[in-house]
Amino acid sequence: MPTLNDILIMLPEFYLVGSACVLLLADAFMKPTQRPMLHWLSIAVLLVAIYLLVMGQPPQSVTAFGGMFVRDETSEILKVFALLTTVLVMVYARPYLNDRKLVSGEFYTLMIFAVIGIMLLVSAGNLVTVYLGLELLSLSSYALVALNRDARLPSEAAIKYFVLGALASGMLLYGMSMVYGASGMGGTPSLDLAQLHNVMSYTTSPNLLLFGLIFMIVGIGFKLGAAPFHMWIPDVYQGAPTPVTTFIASGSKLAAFGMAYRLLSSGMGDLSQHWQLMLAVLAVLSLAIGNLVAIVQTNLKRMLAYSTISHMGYLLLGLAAAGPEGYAAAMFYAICYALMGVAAFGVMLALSRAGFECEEISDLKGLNQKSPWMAFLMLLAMFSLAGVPPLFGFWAKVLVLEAAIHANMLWLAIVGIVFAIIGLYYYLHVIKVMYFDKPVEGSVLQAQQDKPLRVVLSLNALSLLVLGLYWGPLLAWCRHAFGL
Amino acid sequence: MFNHLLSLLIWLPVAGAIPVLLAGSTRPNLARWLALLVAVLTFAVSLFLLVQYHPDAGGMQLTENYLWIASWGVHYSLAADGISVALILMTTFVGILVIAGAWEVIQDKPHQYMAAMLMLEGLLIGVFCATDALLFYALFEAILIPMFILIGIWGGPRRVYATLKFFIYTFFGSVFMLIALLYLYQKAHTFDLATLAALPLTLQEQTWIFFAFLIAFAIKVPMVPVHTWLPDAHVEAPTGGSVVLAAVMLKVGTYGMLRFILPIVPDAGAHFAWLIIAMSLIAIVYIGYVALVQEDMKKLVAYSSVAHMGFVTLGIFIAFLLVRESGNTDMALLGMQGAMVQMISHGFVSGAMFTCIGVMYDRLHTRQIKDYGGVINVMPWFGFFYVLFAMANCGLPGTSGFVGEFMVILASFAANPWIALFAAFTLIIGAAYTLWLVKRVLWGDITNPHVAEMKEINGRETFVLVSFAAAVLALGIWPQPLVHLMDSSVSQLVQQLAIHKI
Amino acid sequence: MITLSHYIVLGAVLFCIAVAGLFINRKNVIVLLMSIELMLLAVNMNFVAFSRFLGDVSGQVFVFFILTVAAAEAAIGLAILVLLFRNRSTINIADIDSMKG
Amino acid sequence: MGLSTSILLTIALAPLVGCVLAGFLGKFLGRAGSHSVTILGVAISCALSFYVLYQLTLGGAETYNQNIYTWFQIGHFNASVGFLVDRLTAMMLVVVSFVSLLVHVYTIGYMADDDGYKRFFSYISLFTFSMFMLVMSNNFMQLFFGWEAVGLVSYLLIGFWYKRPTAIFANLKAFLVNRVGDFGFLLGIAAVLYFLGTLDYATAFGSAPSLIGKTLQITAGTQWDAATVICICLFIGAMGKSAQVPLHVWLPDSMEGPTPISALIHAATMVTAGIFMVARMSPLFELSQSALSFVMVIGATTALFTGLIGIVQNDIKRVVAYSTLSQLGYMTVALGVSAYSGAVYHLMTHAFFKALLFLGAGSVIIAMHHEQDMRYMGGLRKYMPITWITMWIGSLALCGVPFFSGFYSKDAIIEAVGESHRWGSSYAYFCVMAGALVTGLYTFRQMYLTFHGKERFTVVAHHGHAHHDAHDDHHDDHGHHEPGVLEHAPKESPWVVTLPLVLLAIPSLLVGFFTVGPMLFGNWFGSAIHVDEANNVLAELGQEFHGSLAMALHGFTQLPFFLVLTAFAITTYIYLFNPAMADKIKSALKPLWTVLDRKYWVDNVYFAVFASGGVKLGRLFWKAGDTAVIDDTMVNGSVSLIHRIAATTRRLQSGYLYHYAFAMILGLILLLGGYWFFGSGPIGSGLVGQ
Repeated sequence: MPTLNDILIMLPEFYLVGSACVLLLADAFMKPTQRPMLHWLSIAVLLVAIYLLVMGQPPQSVTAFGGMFVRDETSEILKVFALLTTVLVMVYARPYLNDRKLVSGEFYTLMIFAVIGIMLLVSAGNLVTVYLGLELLSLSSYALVALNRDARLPSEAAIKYFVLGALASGMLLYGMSMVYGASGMGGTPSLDLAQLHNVMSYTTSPNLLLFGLIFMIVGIGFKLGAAPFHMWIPDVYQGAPTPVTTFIASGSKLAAFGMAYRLLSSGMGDLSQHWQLMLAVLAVLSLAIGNLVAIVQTNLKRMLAYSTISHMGYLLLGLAAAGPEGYAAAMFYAICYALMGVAAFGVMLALSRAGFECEEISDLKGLNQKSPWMAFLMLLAMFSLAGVPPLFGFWAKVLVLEAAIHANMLWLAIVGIVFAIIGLYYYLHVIKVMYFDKPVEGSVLQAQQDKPLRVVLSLNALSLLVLGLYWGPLLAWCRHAFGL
Repeated sequence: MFNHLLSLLIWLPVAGAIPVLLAGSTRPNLARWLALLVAVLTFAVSLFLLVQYHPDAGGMQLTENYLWIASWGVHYSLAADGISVALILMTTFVGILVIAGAWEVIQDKPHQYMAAMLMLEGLLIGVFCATDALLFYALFEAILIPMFILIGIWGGPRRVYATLKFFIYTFFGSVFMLIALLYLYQKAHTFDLATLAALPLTLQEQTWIFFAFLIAFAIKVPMVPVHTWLPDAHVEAPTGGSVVLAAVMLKVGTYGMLRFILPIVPDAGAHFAWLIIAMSLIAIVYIGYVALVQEDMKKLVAYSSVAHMGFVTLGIFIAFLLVRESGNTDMALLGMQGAMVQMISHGFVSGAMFTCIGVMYDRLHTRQIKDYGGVINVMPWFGFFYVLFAMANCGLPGTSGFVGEFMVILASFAANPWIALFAAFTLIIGAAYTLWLVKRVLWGDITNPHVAEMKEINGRETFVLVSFAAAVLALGIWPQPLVHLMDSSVSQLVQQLAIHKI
Repeated sequence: MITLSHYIVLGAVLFCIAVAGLFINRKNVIVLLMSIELMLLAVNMNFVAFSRFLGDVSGQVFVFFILTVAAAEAAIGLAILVLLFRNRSTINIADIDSMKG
Repeated sequence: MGLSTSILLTIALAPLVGCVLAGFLGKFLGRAGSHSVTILGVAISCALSFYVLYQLTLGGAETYNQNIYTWFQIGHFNASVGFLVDRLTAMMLVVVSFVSLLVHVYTIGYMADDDGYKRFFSYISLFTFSMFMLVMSNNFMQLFFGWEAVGLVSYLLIGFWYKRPTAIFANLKAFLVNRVGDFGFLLGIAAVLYFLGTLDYATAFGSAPSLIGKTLQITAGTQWDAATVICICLFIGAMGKSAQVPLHVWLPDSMEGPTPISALIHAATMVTAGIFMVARMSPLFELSQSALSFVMVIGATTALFTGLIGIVQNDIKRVVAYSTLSQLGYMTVALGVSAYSGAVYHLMTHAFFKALLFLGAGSVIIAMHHEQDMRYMGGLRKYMPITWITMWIGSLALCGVPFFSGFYSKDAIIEAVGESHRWGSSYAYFCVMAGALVTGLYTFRQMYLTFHGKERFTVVAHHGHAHHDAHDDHHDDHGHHEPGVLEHAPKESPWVVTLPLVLLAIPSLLVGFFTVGPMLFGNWFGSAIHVDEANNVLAELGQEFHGSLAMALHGFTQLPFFLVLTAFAITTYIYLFNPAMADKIKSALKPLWTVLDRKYWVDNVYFAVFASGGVKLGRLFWKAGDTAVIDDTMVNGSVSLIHRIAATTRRLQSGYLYHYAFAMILGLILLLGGYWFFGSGPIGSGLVGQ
């Protein structure tokens, strides 16, 4: 029987579910004129959730519902940043939704449900929880992508996302079933990650287990968007409404890392020398495809999509290291990437308006003349993504590279660094367009006047600089989460 | 203030850039004056280095050390020895001159220009006094950002190509250095340069690390064959950009060699000294010929910069040869000192040359040599400076250009007469390309009617040129103060060369 | 006598059919949804078989969750399908390629 | 009593001060102001130089050798700026400052209507300063400083009329050819430092004997004698400065500079720096017979063959220029036979009469309105008697007619070469002997063409733009009025021009007679010049020396004098009595004449090989090396390669759902297969590395 303690451990999640339902009802009974309130309401809800998380943080790792749900520092950090980025997304989304008359309850509730999915996923202690969290996140995301019902691209993006996502989760499940079976051969079958940890030591059919592992890696790879399971990323990023893209690029990447960590480290930790190489292969492919194809993109969202792929490659560098340092570095990278991505898309949101999506790179021509501040923020985001010191992104890269070298995978680090050089090119290209090109005649380029957006966006982008100058505490936090 | 002199020097211009930026395009003159004020202040502060640094004591002084990233043992640690002090002083000095030089030349967003310049200055100073490898690396890379902006916004027609080439080329080199540093971190668990210097490494490790460092610094210097970014960058860069690029940024490469290759991988360094010496000699002879046929003044001077930096690398690695093979410490000292003096001298000379070209460009808006001719007829005073700097550029005794080359050639003869033979070839080829340029630009009768309308240099330009001239002559007539400033540091470097790590 | 392996093989076959349906079929999105269902059923088959033969109930519990989620998934899938049809009046997969490269 | 540092500093710096004042404050000083400050400066130096000379000869002052300040101090190696003043230096000081002073005065007249008046004075003062630094130096480093500094001023002065294409070509050429010499010189200095461990004269010469037996590893197996390497390298420097074959090509072109410069720099002082340097280095050169032979052969070649070119020149200044080359050859030969004091002695006498000849030529040129071609002169003696007489004195001195100063120095050199038994001395003896004849030929030819015979110019009435020609047309060679036509008759130059002529004529006439005894045979230079007993030919000559009178009388019976007489006879016949003869001979000896007129094609070869060749090479390097290989292939090539790869890779993203699904399946298969083959196998574990 669930005890009160279980409830308390999962309080933030329960609270969010509750408030999500409340928002849904509120939306139903609201006059259209009051709708804008939803915005601030949902932001408030998320902030309270963060508060609950931080306040209720247990001194050490605890589990609820018989190990279905694990609440440790790792999940804590991931949740906090997931919520934080979601808040940013909502703030940036407001003018966008207003301009396009998309303000509706669904957006906010779906976002919150997706966040709940993330939170479940990152603190899953059991294959079932993993699956449920994943689906909750995915289904909400599918719906969010199709939010703008009347546009062509979103529906195409949605269907592609949906089908491929379903395929991926199917494979994940198939893998889970094999792992479950393998765990039963010569021992007590279990879905509990903690118990699966040592299956390898006793199972009579290790191949079954390893097949299961591989299928699960496919699922993880899809969620991360690592090549060759990346095909959905460019189309979905481009097709989805920019706020949703922003969310997918930030929050769900944290979730993906959480999922990978749970399944691979907590679950399949014993098999690390097997999956290390697989992840390394995925990393190399992602670095290559992401960086190369990004060069030839003209659509900013699509370019950023490919850059995401390459960044997941770097994240995999850390995971492939398969050690506490590696996980810490990877988590640091995930957080860093979330912040950078939100900032980059945020600038796009700030510049776009009804009839002008500001999606093409060429749309940014002469931004430095039009609004130097926005250009500067974008510059920070771009240099950070490119990994140029002293910005945040550089240190994240250094950490994963160090992790790879630490795990005696120097070759992987060198591959990573080489593709960093290629990657540099397209980020610089964006800056070139903003700073060195003259604005086109009659360009409607100008920043949204929405105060919250401007302030929060500035803080977000500047945080890349500040964290770049002083990233010690965050790193310490990440390392502490993995007992370093 | 004196306990944090170096921090002050780094952050004063960087922080100063912010008000300049805020002064905004609406009040360009305010921005200009602010920038000048900051630059002058920085220079004034840097003068205190001379008071605070004790040449005879030697070693790293004015140390600042704070734990920066605890979990990684990265330190914010600064210190300066004679070489750093000299380079920092040069940086701050040039800093004033580029700000003054850009005064009304830059009309488009002057505040951004000045801010970028100040940022650049601060970061460069940081590079010259960072004693933590990771801090050094961060600054080393960070200087690319303002320079990228400077060339990209205020540059010439092909600025985009040039600036992208410059950025990616340099970045390409330095990432391998990063890998090397991380590898060292695996062994030493710190980035502190002093500790890394004491770290024992096998020759194989040293070789890999050596080449990782080399590609980073060789591109920055730049050495043949990875020099081609420099002419493009120079041609397209605005005058101020070229001046800083040539005068200060190139030195970052050679300075890096001193701080990384010499102490950390001395054996590999000695092992491959022949390679660097060969590259340097190629730079001196081959690039000399290439410079001879340039049609663009800036390109010509850019190539001559490559040739002159060849003397710096030559001097450094000649010292390797002398110490390791003949144990001739005196000559090694001479070579190393020559390299150092050459660094400083080239800073002033090339800076001055680019300023001169800028002065002409502002009047005629072309850098093609063929468009000029007989400039002396209309700008006699300018002509005086131009000839002076040209002479310094071809190493005339009495100018700073002579001192370094003289020392390096003398030292290299002791290592091997053939090296000296090729190095001394610069006397001929250097004079050839420089004076042929002077002949075509300055002398002769006026052929292009626009030249006839060129105005004599104004007060501001005179100030800039006079300052450069003063520096060039002072160093040429009495180098001893500079030599003494760096002497103890240089001898320590030379002693380090003798230490085997295997 | 039907052993565990028979069920596993059946599951594998079903799974392969489903996967094949996903990328061989170039006509109709509906078929895709069906294949997805089939895939989940294959998974369920595995779980049930394992839990039956290994004498552990949790597998079957998982199956219930999967079925439920599958229903939700199908719902969303159909919704998107409707949307797609409304926006471009076709559900032919070969036509859905306006985003590429 | 000794020499005080302050005096020497004043000698050196007074002209520099004049230079700076005239150069930077010229606007305020005005023309008169500028020339007075500079003249004052040089006058002070001149007076003090005489004082120094007096002190060292009669005042019994010790040789002065002190460092003024430390240039730099590295390890045990100290480079300083300092003065070494012994009799050799003192003699040079006097020669330099005296000629320089006279040239300053002369310039007032010669440049009277030139726009660059103040600049010119500033330059020549700067030159005087540099020359002082060169001769007073007590170490190689400072010597090199002065060496290059005089080169700079020479560069500036040859290109003084910077509008003339020929002038700015000549000055570039001069500088570069000198740089070739300096290239060797610098290597020599480096070798000195390497072998002797110091650049200070006294110390270096002190330890010079230690060079014996030392060798320099050139390639594995080949060892070169250290002393020879050092001396030849140093001498290459001298070849550049003193225009010895094959580095002589710059000197004739340097005549593009104003005549006073030709007199001061390219005849009297700078070009003799090389001679001075070798004499100064005598302790080193004495160590290498082979180096001295090299010196002698080079000198002898220069002496004869450049003299021959002089015969066919028509430009009055060029004749003198070639005679200068030839005379420098004589000095070099003297060095080659270890007759250093002979060389230096000839340097001094030559300085006087050659300066005289140049200034005289200049005076003629003024009179002819900057017409320099002798074919349009003739019969000038009645217009300008002073110039005529003084130039005859100079010419006779040049030819070495007994009693004239030139005789004593030149005859001594010829005798010394005769005495020498060094390898190649017979060739040298022939050259210098033949040279005597050649000297006579071109000298008398020049005098006749200029001052005698009938006038080959016409004076037409003063027309339109005539007057302004008078001052602009220094710049382009007497531009647009046809040659040989003057606006008004030539007349004697003003006193500022003639006075120096007279003042130079006196020493040209007398200095030899009074100084030959002590300076040549009396070991007057003392320790300044070191000669091994074995090589000391002058000492042997000294045996037969019974006073300058006897020597002169004896000179009338010697071969050189008869050669000069022959030359006199020939030229007198041709140019005075049978002018048509000249052309007949010319056509008769057409091939020979062409060879000489083309200067043995040396210039053409150099230009083709070094100038255009260098440019071609550079273009090749640039286009093929930098542009083609490095930039286009490696840099941009790799970029475009990446672009192409990217362009193809993007096609994988076909947009079709089933392709995407298929890609995922492929990925799955990849992982399965990869695991199956080497997931945990050797390769895998190798890549993962436990």
